[in-house]
Amino acid sequence: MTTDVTSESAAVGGPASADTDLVLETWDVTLRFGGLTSLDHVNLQMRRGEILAVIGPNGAGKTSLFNSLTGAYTPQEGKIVFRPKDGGEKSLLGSKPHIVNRLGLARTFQNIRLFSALTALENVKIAAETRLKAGPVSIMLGLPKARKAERLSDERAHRLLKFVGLEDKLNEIAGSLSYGDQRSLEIARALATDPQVLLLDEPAAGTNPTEKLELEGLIRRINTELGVSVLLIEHDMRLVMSVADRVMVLNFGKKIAEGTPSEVQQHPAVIEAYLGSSAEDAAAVQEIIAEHEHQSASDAEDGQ
Amino acid sequence: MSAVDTSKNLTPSQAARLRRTAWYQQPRFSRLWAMVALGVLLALVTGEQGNTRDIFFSIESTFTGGGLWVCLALTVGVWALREFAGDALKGVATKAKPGVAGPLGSVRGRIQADQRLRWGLMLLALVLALVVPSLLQRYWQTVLVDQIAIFVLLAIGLNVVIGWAGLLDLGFFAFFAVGAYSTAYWTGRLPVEPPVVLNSFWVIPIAVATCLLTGLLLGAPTLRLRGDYLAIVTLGFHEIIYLVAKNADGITGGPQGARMIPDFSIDFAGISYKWSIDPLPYWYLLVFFIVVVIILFSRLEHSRVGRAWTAIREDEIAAAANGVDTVRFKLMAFAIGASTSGVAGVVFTTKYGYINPEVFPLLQSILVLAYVIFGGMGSIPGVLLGAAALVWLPEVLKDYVDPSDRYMYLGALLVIMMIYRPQGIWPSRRRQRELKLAAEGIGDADAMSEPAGGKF
Amino acid sequence: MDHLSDWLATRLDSPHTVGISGVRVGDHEFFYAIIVRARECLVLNKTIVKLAIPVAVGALALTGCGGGDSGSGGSTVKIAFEGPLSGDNVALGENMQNGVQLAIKQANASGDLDFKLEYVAADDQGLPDKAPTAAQKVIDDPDVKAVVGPAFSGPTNSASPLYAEAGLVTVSPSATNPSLTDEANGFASLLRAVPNDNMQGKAMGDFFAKKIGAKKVYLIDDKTDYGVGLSKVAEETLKSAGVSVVKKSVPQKTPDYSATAKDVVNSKADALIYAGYYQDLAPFAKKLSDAGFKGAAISGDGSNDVKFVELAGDASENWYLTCPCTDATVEAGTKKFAEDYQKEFNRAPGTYSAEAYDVANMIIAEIKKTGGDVEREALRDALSKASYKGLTKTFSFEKNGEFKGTDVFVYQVKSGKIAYQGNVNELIG
Amino acid sequence: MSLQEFWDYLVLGLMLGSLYAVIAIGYTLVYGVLQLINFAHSEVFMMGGYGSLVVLTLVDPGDSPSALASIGFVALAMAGSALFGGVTAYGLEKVAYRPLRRRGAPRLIFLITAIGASFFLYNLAGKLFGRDPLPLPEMYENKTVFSIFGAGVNITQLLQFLTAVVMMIGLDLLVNRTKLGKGIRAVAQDAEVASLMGVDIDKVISRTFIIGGVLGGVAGFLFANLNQVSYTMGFIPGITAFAAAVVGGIGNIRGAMLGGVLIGIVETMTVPLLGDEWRSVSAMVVLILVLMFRPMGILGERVGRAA
Repeated sequence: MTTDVTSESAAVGGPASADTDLVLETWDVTLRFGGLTSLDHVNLQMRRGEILAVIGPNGAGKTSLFNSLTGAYTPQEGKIVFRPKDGGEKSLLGSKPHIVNRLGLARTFQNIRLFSALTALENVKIAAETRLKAGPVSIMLGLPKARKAERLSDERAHRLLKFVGLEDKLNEIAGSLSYGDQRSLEIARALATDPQVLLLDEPAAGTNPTEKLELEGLIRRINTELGVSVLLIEHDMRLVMSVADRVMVLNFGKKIAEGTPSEVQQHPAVIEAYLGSSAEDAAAVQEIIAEHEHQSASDAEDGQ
Repeated sequence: MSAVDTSKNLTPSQAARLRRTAWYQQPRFSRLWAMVALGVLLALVTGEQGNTRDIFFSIESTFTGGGLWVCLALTVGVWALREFAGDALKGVATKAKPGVAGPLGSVRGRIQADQRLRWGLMLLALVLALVVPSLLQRYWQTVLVDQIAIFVLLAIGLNVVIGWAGLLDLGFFAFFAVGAYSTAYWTGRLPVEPPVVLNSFWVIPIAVATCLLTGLLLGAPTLRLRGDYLAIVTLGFHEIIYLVAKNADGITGGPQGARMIPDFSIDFAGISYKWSIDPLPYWYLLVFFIVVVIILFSRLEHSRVGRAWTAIREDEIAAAANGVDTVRFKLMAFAIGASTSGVAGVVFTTKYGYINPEVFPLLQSILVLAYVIFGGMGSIPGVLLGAAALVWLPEVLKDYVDPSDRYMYLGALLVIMMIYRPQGIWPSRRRQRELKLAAEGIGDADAMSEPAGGKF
Repeated sequence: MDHLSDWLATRLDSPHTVGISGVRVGDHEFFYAIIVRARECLVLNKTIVKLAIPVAVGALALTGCGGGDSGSGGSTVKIAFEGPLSGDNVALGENMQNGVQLAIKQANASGDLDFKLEYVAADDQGLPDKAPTAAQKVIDDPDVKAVVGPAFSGPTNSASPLYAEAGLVTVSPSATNPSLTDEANGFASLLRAVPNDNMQGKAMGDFFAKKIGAKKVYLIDDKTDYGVGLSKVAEETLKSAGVSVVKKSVPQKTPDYSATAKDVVNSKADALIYAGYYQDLAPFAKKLSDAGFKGAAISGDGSNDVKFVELAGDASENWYLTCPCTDATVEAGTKKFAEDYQKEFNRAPGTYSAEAYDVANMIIAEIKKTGGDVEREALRDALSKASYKGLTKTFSFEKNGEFKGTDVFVYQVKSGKIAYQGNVNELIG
Repeated sequence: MSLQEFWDYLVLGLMLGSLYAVIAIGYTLVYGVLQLINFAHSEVFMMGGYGSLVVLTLVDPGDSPSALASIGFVALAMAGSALFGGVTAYGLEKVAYRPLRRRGAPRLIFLITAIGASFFLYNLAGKLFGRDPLPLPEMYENKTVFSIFGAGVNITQLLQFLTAVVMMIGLDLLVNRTKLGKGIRAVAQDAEVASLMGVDIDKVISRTFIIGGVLGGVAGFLFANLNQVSYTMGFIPGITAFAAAVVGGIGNIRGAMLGGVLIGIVETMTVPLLGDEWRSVSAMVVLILVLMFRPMGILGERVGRAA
């Protein structure tokens, strides 16, 4: 099931014109569950340093795509390639989740999955420590190596919690934090693994407008200050349109459009996908479109 | 019992509906029936021993004897008190409650909070553990060594697997068997000859290594499984190891076991000592091992390894997504946990000088698990207390009840304990939080709830 | 330690469980007693309780309290029985315990003792890992001068070093593993009051080879220490007599014996040996008869019990049963024993009841000679040289504690009765 | 092994397997609605055995009853075992599990409770009825009634097989056709949603326990009829049937039937091939192999990583 993740580009293959500036790339990824095709020949190209949003109606296959990228699912067909900063190519198809994470892809979950009985600090330390080497023997014997690792993870966790604004909630139990704080904590935990690509699964779900604004800023800061590419699944179009460099649209497991936010929102297939889904959605989408036209117009003005 | 709690908060409409039901269906009377049933059960439990000649003998004598009326009077009396003097009692209870539960909780809280106090107490405990046994009768010394200390070691090991890593292992005692049979093999007491015959002390590292290896072998094919599935497979492994010990006569000696396994002895750098039949030297040896294991393991608990285990226990999917190598850490838990049973197996075997497969029945695995949960899984002091208490209890019950009824009372105690104090005698803080969160519906308190693969 | 006070707290707290305490509990006021005792301990160790030490010391201190009173009164001599009084083999243990208790009761009632006999139970659950604790408890009581038991070979192996050290004599009416009397064990105070597996296994083999003239024997052991020991010797005996043997193991409590019975029939064996106990033989015998097995069948003293006939019904008909004991139904003494037993315990004597009764009486007889003032070692030495004619056989011992004598007798189930057939050595001529 | 022997053992295995299947259903039903291994189910089974013994001791079939009377005694014994099994299971749920459920206790706690209840029940049975095994009084002469592929089938085996089949069909109908069945399925799917839809969860769970208890009890009677009654009789068949339920895919009723039959056949086939002493080992090896390749059992849903 697991392919050799250390294999270099030769083993991975793919189009000869592989763009080394693409940090993450998939070709014809197809994932089926019994008779149901969840992902249908999905091609994705993500540039290093960009914020790419994946949108689509419910059941379009967004989370399936995430799960396929991070090793939770193994698609039956296709290729997934990750190109780390320091060169080379790694195939992600069928890799175990922790290997994918180690290569440099970290994720959050749609329904926040924290270690809820642990403190915020412990949550982040767990992730930070996966990059450190201290075996059980050196820990049991209390060797200097183990103590150093403990110190390093502590420092790193403190730094990241400060980065997401939870520096005064270090020792609170994760399960008793507010929803927004839990969201931030989950992002901090993902960042603690020192990723090159951060996959955020509907981070704005259930947050209030203020938190949304903070989140928007946080995503930008992650992208600019930490230099992490961000792949974002989101329903909140305002957030998508404001932070994403590019947008990819999935419907029924197929990619139906890709491009800058303004390109995508005028794409006929996208409009149809949203209009076709249900009456409520249609109304919402029209509202969204109207809103975005307005906004992109103002963006355009800003740009000038 | 549960009938008592069913209907405390009645809305007026519910109450109205209830008023229309027949009198015997009213909650008050259904509670009465429950108490009557409890009374009858109590009378049966405490009644005379039955007899296969006349299978109704015990039941008949219970129903014709006075015991039944005493039991019924008691339970119905309790019912009446609760129903008709309930408010008054409640007032007393609430007044009494902080007096009863409060200090215990606060003492534990203070101990857990204050580092220096904790060290002081541990030192005191150690001193007591070294001094007190020498004042005891030799019978209690034997109980301490042969039963309590051995099971404490085992429980500490199982605690790693289930309390920390959340892997439900119902076959833990099998590792003990592996340790014991390793000892018999390396001291040349099995039908198959070892390459060299070793002193029992040298068997310890070998037995630990063998157990580590067996832990890995057991773990590797089963780690994809979770919760209940892991439970039945580990149970199956125990059954297989037990039956191989029993059936492979040519290798293990079969049901007749291995005998004349030599005692520990050291003859090193001018120090020469031989452990023998006296339990005390074995006690000191075991205390040494227990202390070492506790020190090593508590370091692990508060390190990255312990945190990774907790992460796996709480949410394996999230742990893996954050780079925790779940397979490696699970195997580590299996292997490290198993290693203590290796030590226990060697000490046990040399102390007894004799083993046969009947020492390792499935029941023992289930009992060790019960000790860990009873004490408070995830917490080392809890596990120590749990194992000590539940091993000690049947020994002391011997004097008060018919010995063949001991496990009936033990079973009842387990049920009552799980209903009234599911976190165990001395729960770990993490565990307590998990239980609290689970009761509030946030997250799961153990790793048993998820099917293989996870919940996407 | 705080578990106890917690437990008490819940008990006192929740009215609907209070009922448990203070009830007449069979023969002991168990709960009341334990609460009182726990309170004593808690008071005694109040300081420790307060500190709630995170190591097993709590339990330690409690066990200290649990020890308590060893007996007093110079004119009391105690005889202990060690065997399975709980766990899976409790039925066998109770048979023996009753035998010992009956002997003690009768001796006390007879009025010709200058001292009072008391019974002490030591429950080893039939398991080697529980035996040393049980043994130590008995050893710690200075009034215990002799032990009947241990019942099983496994526990005998793990407990005998303790008895040897204490010089406390153990006379086992039922531990038959031949290796127990191996001098290298150093089980200096073990006397075996039963011929070991070698005798009976050989007798069974000889009986089939020479008396029945079996050509092919299907040999089953029950995977217990006892069954395996018997079948090993029987196999050797049969093979050396030129009989072909199919040796199989069918563990105790097998859920369905149909397949095994089918296998017996399919093997075309004309005779069957079952080395095990009646609890398992009975359902097996039924399945054998269902499967249409017609050959001769024999089992050992573990099955030589009226309960076998009761459990198996018609299927037990014509089964041979060996036993190192003489006929248990003919002699007047035995009959009286059975009646007394029935009266005392409201049930018929079972396997090893009479043997345990004999052994207890033998011990009592030796103690009587000393007038009650007896040292453990002296009693051990006296017993090892004694000869005593009991209901089941005449007991005397070799130097290594082995039972003296090799006589094995054959019985057969005839119209629902276990009928005496004769001494094996005489039958095979 | 000749072909004839193969058929012989196959038929025997099928008979034993049908018994395991009935016990396994008890585990799987409870697991379905509560996601709980009811470890005490083996004691429900044991109580069923005593139930039939008690009834038969009271009515006493005597020597060689007539054919009609035989049927009556079998029916009475079965009713007794169903009553004992049902009451035990009901009591278990009410006393031991319901308080835990109210509190939302984690399932590990249920497991320990179940173990405690199991200890309590079997030792109580030993105390009440004595600790020696007992045979069921003979209700009929165990003749061979017919043979398939040359393998004879006697009344005991036929009774076992027919009862199992009838009970399984009945259960299938009950679960799929009745209102209670709908409730059971709803609770199994999602208890929370079911309660929002107006299903009385307590009632459904309680009745599920009773159904499982009745099945377990009758299985206890069948086992007692095949072997004998003793207070420890539940342990080994209980573990085996539990393994069977898991092999079939725990929570899946048809899986439990399949698993039971499979384990029964594997155990029986072991006897001529490896010997009686290895039958549990081979059952456990089958269990482990099945779970290694299908972690949710044969008919269990496949969730998670697609291979």
